[in-house]
Amino acid sequence: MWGSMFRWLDPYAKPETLYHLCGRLLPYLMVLAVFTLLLGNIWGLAFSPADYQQGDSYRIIYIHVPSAIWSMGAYSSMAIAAFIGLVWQIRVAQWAVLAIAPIGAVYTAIALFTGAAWGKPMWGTWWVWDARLTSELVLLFLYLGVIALSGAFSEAARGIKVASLLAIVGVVNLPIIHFSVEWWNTLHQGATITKFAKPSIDPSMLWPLLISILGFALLLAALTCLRLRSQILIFEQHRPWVRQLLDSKADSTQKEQN
Amino acid sequence: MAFNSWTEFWAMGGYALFVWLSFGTTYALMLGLWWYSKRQHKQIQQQICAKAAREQRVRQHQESEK
Amino acid sequence: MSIILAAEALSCVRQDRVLFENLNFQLSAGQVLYIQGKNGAGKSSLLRLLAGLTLPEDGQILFHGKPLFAQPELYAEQLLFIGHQSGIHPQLTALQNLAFWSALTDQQLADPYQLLGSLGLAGLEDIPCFMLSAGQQRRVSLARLWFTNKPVWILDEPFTSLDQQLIARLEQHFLQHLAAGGVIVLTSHQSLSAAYPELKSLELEYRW
Amino acid sequence: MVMWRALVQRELQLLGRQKADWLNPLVFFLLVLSLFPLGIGPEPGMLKQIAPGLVWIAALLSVLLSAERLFKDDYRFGVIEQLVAGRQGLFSYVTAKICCHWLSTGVPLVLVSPLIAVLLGLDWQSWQVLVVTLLLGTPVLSLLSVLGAALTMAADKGGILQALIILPLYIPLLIFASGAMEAAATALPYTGQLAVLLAFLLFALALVPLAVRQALRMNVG
Repeated sequence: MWGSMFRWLDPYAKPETLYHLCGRLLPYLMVLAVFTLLLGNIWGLAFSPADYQQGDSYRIIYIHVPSAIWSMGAYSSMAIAAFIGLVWQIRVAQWAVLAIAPIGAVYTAIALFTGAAWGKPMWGTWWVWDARLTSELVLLFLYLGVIALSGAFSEAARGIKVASLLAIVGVVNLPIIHFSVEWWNTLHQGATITKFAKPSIDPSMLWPLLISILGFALLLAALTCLRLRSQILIFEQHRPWVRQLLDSKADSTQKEQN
Repeated sequence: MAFNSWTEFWAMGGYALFVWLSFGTTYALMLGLWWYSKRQHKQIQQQICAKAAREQRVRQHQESEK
Repeated sequence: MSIILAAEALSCVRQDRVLFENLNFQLSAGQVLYIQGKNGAGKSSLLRLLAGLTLPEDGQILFHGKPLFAQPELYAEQLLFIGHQSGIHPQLTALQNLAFWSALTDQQLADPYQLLGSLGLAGLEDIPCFMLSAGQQRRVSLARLWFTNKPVWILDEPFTSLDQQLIARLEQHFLQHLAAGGVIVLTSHQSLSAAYPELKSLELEYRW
Repeated sequence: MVMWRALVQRELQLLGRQKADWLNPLVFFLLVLSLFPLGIGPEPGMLKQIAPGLVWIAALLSVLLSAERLFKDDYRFGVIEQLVAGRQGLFSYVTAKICCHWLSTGVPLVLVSPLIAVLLGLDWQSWQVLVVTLLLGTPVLSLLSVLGAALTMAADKGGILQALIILPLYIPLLIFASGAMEAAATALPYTGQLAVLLAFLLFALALVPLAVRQALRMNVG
């Protein structure tokens, strides 16, 4: 049943088709991502009202929350790709793991950095050992582990499989880590930090936030397309279609120069 | 517009350092990742072309030996 | 005669290099597949594919007419693979290595001293293998060929660092195995000297 | 079962021959523990307070270090290749490896724990809790370390990479093990933490051997 349900996806598992699909999607995704990001961020920076408690510092939320959400979103999609890649031996899914990992790592770094820059004026310190912050830090380590492991093998195809397995192990562990850190945190300092009481956020603040979240998602998709194309080229370079593609590309640039 | 003037906007109610530091770093990191991925893509293409040329040379050499 | 092992349009890629493409062969009971080729031509990679250690880039391997990936356990039970590395731990003695191997494959070894002695290892049975010479280590690793009932043998360079006398003995043993309906896939730099009833040769070319 | 016994026997023979593999981590553990008082001062009150975290970080590092060479020889000499090709022996091999790794690194830590108690000035009650957390926690340490060793088996650069990928996974263990000891030191109930540790152990016991088997296959394939 599972086989037939996803049969329509089969052509996209063919590297050549996927390469061209990503190439076609890339410009649209990129333009959309830049547009939504700028819209959300400029709206949030300049047009939303200031928070009555936090003043204008709260505007960091328009990058902090989206990057934090999608740092985890990227990890889940990476782990799903890893699972598909390993269980059904679909190679493009394995390559997607390597395409997503650096993007996720950068998103996590952004979330951590903006969190610190927000924490300094609000809590008076760059870093607190808060449960969420600690979990996010561990997430960054997991990303770095996946990236490091995938690069540690002389045979790239092997490294990518092992890194996929680590990504799956990580996703099993993330909830446990989060739960442990939360327990540890309440033991040590109590849940003193309150951010936003969620329902009370005003629509004039909420809309730009939602748009920014969408913008980060689109950027994630665009960057994944770009990086997946590189991965496909690396692992398919012995195939005739790659050679033909690059030959025709070289020809066209030559013609332009003439 | 939530601000009365540009100077007020840049000042961010006294939180300029933190807000602009965050936004600046974020955009720098994103642009960096984009640039890095683009460059990587180009490098891979060049490497594959170089490899194809290498194979071509080997083949030519083998032809001339025959 | 039934075909035991077959390859259909097999291709293999290592490190972005196509080692071989569209490789076909069929191996029936009593036949030897003798794979030749330069270093780096993909002999070992082909053997690892046939041993089920790696997956082919394209094509498939058939065991008794069914693809390998559909019946890995069944195939593994019928297979004896000796790879490029000897598979013996140098810190353990010859006896301990043999005991490990017989436990792993559920094959009883009646008299290990007699077997090791017949391979010219008398008196060396209970010293750690790192103290043995390369040829002696090779013999320990090949000893398992004398107490196995697996029909499919895949051997990577079995004659390396063996003397003429032992090679002759090994080839004699190969003949017995083939007569009993087994198949052998092997690579070797040396040429085979015994009179094999059915010898299939496969030459892999070094490709760019 | 016969096969498993033979595999365990083989591991024990190897451990007997390569004593440095399990003696060095033990010495390392004691050495790290004795460095801390030298670094931060010998006040008994302070040592007692940081003892839980200290013991567990030292245990982490020593178990991690001992796991690094776990599969290297078997990989280099083609034993793992044999096991992967033979299929049915691989899982028994993995469980035998894990058991023997725990026997050679976890159990010695428990055995030297009275010495730790003396060095760090722990009382009777704290020592008891330390032993229980070590008994529950070191198997998890072994499981995760073996997983790290299996993942990086064929990697060009082993040791530090293994630490990088596995240390984040140790965090829950570190938190609850040292949490239990802290609670005991302040006369609070600590059975909850021990129950969580037991849960970690059972969970890891169920999943890690499968992941290790998969990792070994990938490293050979």
